Amino acid sequence: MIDWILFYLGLALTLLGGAMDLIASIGFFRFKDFYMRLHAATIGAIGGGFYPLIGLALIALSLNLDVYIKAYISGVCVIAAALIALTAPAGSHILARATHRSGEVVPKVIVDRIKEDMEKGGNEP
Amino acid sequence: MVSYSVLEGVLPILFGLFTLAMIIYSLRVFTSKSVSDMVLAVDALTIDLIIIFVLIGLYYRSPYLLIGVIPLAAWILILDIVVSRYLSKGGGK
Amino acid sequence: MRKSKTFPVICLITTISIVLILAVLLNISGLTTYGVNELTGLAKLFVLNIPDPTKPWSSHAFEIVTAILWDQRGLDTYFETSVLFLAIVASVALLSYYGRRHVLEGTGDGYTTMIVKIVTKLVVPIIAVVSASIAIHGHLTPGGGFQGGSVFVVAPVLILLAYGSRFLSSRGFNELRLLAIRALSVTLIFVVGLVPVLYFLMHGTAYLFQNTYKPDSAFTYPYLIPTPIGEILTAGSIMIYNILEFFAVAAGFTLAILLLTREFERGEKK
Amino acid sequence: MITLIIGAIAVTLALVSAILIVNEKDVLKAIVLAGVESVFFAIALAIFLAPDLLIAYIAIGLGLNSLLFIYALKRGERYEEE
Repeated sequence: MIDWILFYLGLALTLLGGAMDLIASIGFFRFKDFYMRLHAATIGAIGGGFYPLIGLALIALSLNLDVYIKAYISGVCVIAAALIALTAPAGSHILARATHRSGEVVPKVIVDRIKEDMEKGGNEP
Repeated sequence: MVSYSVLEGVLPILFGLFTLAMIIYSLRVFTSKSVSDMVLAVDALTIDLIIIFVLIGLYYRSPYLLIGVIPLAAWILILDIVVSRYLSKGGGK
Repeated sequence: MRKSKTFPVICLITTISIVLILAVLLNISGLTTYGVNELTGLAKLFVLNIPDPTKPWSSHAFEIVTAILWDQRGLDTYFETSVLFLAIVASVALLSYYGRRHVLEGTGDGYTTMIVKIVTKLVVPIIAVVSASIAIHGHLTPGGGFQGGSVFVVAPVLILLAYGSRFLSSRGFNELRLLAIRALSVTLIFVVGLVPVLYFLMHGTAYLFQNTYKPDSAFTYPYLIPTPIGEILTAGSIMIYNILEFFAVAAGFTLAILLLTREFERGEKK
Repeated sequence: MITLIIGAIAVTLALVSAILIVNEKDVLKAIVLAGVESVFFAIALAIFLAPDLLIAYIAIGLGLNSLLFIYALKRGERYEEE
């Protein structure tokens, strides 16, 4: 009983993650600007990476394989999910910061407060 | 215990979803205008590939293929920091 | 300009058509399915003998690749390790000259933020534990000393990028200590391989880099250690070699990356 | 069978990225594309059941390779001449 609940919960999470991954990839294709694509990257990292890994860990726990295979697969899945939840937001944060400061991509906005503060000499974090 | 054959029925659907996302991401990587765009798309592509690795491990019923997933997840952070370091230390446009 | 636009398309079409023609030719000739389902020659010998403890030439290890590397071809792998050692020594000799003249070490300010520093602090222990597990049970699961060491290098690279090179060398990871760890590990690998020769001089037949007993030689490293809970499979000297190689590769790569980072932090704008 | 199809797709994408590397004028982009090519080859290694090779390939071919190339690029020119 509990196995079937785990299996369907994991399957639902994985399918949801796959759909989110497709949506994020289409968003990557359709958005015009680097700063717009950061939104799609959020969906691709957390929705398309974190949820399916948790779902696959639950699926692996519910199968009728040997115990050590199940434990190994779900343990690796949970660790990788934790790593993705830590690294992907930090990585896109520092990439966006460096891109804005170096002028690699100039944002098409009306007012740019960060640039004004930097020109005033403020040492923003 | 859920029989393995139930998973075998849905595994092609999962493979199809994530492989389609992989193809679209890689098209974005190949046609991007700036380096930042490319690195951002590589991040999402690598996360997509991590799930394909786990699915391949489930397909072969062998857990030993999965250990490469963890350095792959750390590589995302390394690439981001290295490129942002290069850009902010005077390498930008 | 127009030429550079069409050039990759032409390349792609040509390569893909060559690949398709090759695939069709191989499929017609039947080479793609040749010998898929049976083992032949040397592979049969290795696959059937190494994991089976009843066979006389067994290594008592389940992971066949690591067993071949350290048992069947131990001397070969030792010389590969020493080639890498010489490369590291050469890079130290080249780069430490600049390091001594300009004692300027960066802190990583200017491009890292608090968020990246805290995430690095959380990620580094995970990487260290995973790499140690790859190395320590390298005789049971895929992996081994070199693989574990090269995965470990991800952690110092993250620290060097996020905190700058001053953080690592102020925590005790300076060049002399890393080089000492590297040299000590390579020497210990050779000493462990040399023990059978001492046995040979005193008692009887034994081979250089010998692991467990062979039909004509009684020398053996312990491969099953009994404990109150159960038996620990150590596969003789393979586990010792893996751990020592892990330290050697991790220290060597960390040293090279530390020196290179210090070299490239020199003179960059704040 | 399904893994073979995915392997074929991944290796084809690696081929495309290799052709783009040769034709690229921005060296930083070429370095990132080399990393992408290595990722696709890592998938092929996983499909042909070579986990030993896979671990060393990911750590060195992806992590250290792009790091060393970008370090070297800091002393050079980013854009190639026409």
